[in-house]
Amino acid sequence: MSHLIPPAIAPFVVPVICGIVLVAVFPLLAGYIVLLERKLMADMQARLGPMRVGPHGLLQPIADAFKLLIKEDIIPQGADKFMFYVAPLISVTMALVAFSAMPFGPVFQIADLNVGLLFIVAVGSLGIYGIVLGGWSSNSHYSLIGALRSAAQLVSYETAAGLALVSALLLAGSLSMKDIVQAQADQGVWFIFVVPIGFFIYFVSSIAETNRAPFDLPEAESELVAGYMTEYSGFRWALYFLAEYANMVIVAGIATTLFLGGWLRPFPGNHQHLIGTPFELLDALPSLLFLGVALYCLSLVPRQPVQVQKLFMAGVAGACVLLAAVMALTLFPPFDAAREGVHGAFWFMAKVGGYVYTFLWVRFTFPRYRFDQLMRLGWRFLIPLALVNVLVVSASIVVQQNWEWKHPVVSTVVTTAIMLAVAFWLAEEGAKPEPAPQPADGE
Amino acid sequence: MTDALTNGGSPIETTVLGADEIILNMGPQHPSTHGVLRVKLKLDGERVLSTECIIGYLHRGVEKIAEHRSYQQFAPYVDRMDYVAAVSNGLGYCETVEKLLGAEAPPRARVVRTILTELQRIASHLLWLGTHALDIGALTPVFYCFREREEILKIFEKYCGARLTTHAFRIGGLQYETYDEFETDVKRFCDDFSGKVDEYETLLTENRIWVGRTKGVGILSTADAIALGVTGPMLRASGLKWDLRKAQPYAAYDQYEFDIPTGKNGDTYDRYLVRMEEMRQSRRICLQAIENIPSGPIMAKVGKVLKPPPGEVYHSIEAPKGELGYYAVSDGTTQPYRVRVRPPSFINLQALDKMARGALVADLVAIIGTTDIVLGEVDR
Amino acid sequence: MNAAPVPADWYLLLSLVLFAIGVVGVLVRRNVIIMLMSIELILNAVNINLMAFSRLWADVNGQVFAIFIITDAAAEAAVGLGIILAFFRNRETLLSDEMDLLKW
Amino acid sequence: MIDKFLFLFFAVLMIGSAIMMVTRRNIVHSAVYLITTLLATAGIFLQLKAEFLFVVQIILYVGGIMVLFIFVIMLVNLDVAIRMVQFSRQGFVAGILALVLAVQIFLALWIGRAGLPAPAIHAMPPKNTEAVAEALFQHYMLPFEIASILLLVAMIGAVVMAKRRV
Repeated sequence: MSHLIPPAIAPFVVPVICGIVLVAVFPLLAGYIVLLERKLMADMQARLGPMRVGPHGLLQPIADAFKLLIKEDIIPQGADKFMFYVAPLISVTMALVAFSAMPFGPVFQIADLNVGLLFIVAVGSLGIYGIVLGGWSSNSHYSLIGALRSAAQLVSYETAAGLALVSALLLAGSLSMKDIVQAQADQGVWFIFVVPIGFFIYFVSSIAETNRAPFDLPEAESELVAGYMTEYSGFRWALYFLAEYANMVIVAGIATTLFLGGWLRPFPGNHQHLIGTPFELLDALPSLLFLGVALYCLSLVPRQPVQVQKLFMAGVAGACVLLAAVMALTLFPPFDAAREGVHGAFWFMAKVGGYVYTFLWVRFTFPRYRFDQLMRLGWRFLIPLALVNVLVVSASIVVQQNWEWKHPVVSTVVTTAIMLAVAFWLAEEGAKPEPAPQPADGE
Repeated sequence: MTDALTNGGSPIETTVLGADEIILNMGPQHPSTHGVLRVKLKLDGERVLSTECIIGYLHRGVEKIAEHRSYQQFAPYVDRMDYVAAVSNGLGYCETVEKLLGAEAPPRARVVRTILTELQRIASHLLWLGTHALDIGALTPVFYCFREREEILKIFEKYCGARLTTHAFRIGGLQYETYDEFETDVKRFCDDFSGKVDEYETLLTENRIWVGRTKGVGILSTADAIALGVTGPMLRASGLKWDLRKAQPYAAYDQYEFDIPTGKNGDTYDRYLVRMEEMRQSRRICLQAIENIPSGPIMAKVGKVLKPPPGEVYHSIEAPKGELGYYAVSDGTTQPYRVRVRPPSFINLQALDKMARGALVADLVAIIGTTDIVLGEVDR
Repeated sequence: MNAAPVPADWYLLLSLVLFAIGVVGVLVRRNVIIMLMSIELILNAVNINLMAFSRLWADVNGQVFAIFIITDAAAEAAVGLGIILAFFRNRETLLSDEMDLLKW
Repeated sequence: MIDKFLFLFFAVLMIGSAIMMVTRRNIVHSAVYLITTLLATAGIFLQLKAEFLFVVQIILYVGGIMVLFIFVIMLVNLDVAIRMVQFSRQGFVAGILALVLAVQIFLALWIGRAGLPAPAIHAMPPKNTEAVAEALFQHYMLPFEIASILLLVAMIGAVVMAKRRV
């Protein structure tokens, strides 16, 4: 088949297909992340969440998308129309472009750039223009304040996040996303276990960067109504939402690649075989997981009130069985090539899902920071901590390389202990009361 | 009906602005102004230079209506003032008219009134806690609070058929005898409830972000609180141990033991702690009262047509939000000559400017929340 | 991959045009912020030249200098915007020809 | 072929938005057009196979410096700023000056173009980032440090100047 494609176009075929798949699938995926969020929130808040559209609200995202599409598109008076139109597009485009260097698996990656990580960070940070310009063009105080807050917050936390990423980069020795994962496979350990503090810093800053609670000040509902999105409605508003969730997946993807071993399965060095079979025990995990979900869905079937819902639930169970079958099938030798791709994608998505789940969990638990507290946390705690982290980690690497230190575990424990001490010291310093703010002058 | 509430009585300058100053209009449609409060803010960046409350969007002329209704007919209207604490409003009004008549409710009625009012206090504080936490960004407590509040409303519904605007009491006592499982219901609620308060406290009290957002925010000194006429939990959080239930007992409060929690710093965090403790104390009162409800009639003999002798009377009770006072003047007819309400929210709201100056916009939201206002009562 | 790369003088012409536009911007506009932005444009034109020659001679030194120029642009923007902000606070204007006092 | 197409695309985008930037009345629009110009420049860098500079251009220029610009633009009172007269009366002189300058440089290029060697095809070292790092941290160590001091000075200066007088 490959001889049908002219050689000039050949290298573009797979990336273009991947790109189209991403752009087509992601909005749906984002819709389901929203549903997941609502369901989780409901569960933690002693209620049910969406239940009406489809069994357990499974069709809710589609209904929501349809509603948003047919909603009236309001443009406020005095708005800068052109900017108002373009701003959400900037946000969503930049978010989707950043996916192009994201390795969803050893196969499914649009472009493995030499500077992949920097590219993702750079393009991801461009989404800020969508926010700032949208806030400005709305001609509303709330929007403008939200936009300015957002800009200040993003710029500050990007520094901390970047420095946290450096600590993992030092270990990997490359900026290419693929090589970073490969480095973790070669060293046999996910970097989260080597630089846990770096992961922690990145986790906190990534929440702030994506404007999620408890750092959701740019869209703080109780203060700024909806921040930069206040004047947006309908589809444009949906685009902002799409960008927000895309950004969540991007930071989760970065964290997964750098700290959680990307598409590697847990214990990549463990080759224990399933008794009596040629399959590795851990390779069978995804199939078992999907089978479990399928069984759970089947157990729910009799409890559905309506015939259609029963059928739908059974269908979901069937789909899970199918996925399990695909996962199991790729274990067999003839499909060796596909195994890497399918299992890699599964593990990558599973890790991204876990990361996003933690985001949501944090959101439902904590109150919101105040703006000055947020800035203080960023500049007086995270950035110094990240700087020290880079120093300590690089020092430990130098020690390991030059003195032939043979105990990586010891060095990890020592660096982490040092970092924890620094973190607690910084936190103590930060907890000391500020000098009371001067009452505003001129009054 | 625009009423400017500012410290010192002078409306803020909105025409002369510095280079960095902007005017932000918060409300009357804003997620955290608790209804239709409109606050005009003068901001320097995000710092509040001054505030101006613009109220009256929910004005219904309750006091004027009173002059054209008989005493019994007016009773349901008071429920619509502080609509999240309707039972307390009703208690205040009924006791005022009873005082005007020179009548007194029988002991059984007084005890049942106490129980229902204390339940209402818990419900009101729960609503406050939920919305306050939501304002500060904690999404979850509001649902936990509503879960418990629902139990209280169920008791109200079983007792008098209404959940929100209950009209639970009548002038002279009660209209309805308690229902059969009233005692067990209240007891079950009280038994569950102490664990639930601990649950809310687990979520918030020690939370660094919560403490950071509330401690030292919106400080109101004791002197300021007294000067501004602030009452209720806000006054107690400022350090003054003043509770009408102890100071001039009404209903059956003189029979029960309870503590009056007070704060030290008068900040938002102290007000939070005081209200949390008040919920516990209310539960304690309910438990004591439910043990021993005296038997006997539930209605004093006041007659079908109320014609109080000419005269005037002021009576106040400790509503969940502060001192709720009714001043009624009778000219000897079946309709009051004048009824004046001293709503706690309205007067507590005056402290807003004092607390908000120099704070950030985010603090202002916390401060409005901690004032615990209900616009139905502010505007009447 | 492709037999005919872009001739080097195309880059130089592009950089020339950009440079000229930048110069016009600095001279014609009265708004200091836009003047500052035009200067950024000029710096960019220089960068394109450096990069083109770096490619031409297959030598990364040009890229290193481009990094220095970007650094310089960042410093310049920070200080320049600081001055503009201070100026605006005091004089409520952004026009270059109203900046006619050395001290206020 | 593709190279030329990419170059032309980015070049046209760049020049077009540069002209727009200089001519817009509204500062925010100007800034947005400048951002477009800078992004197109980044595209040209990529087309020149300088991946590292491409990313640096986006992160520093577009993601850093221009955010600063936009931030300041929004801090100063826009309504006031837009109503001011935007163009000075020296447009004619400026045009002539710029033209003369352009012609001079163009002539210089035209005369010297014979000296330009044929474009190298595969000459760039494959690992661009490593090469840049090598040059930056080995040959240009001292300038690098000086640049960092320059940044420090600029930072302190900006903080001092932007600080409100209390």
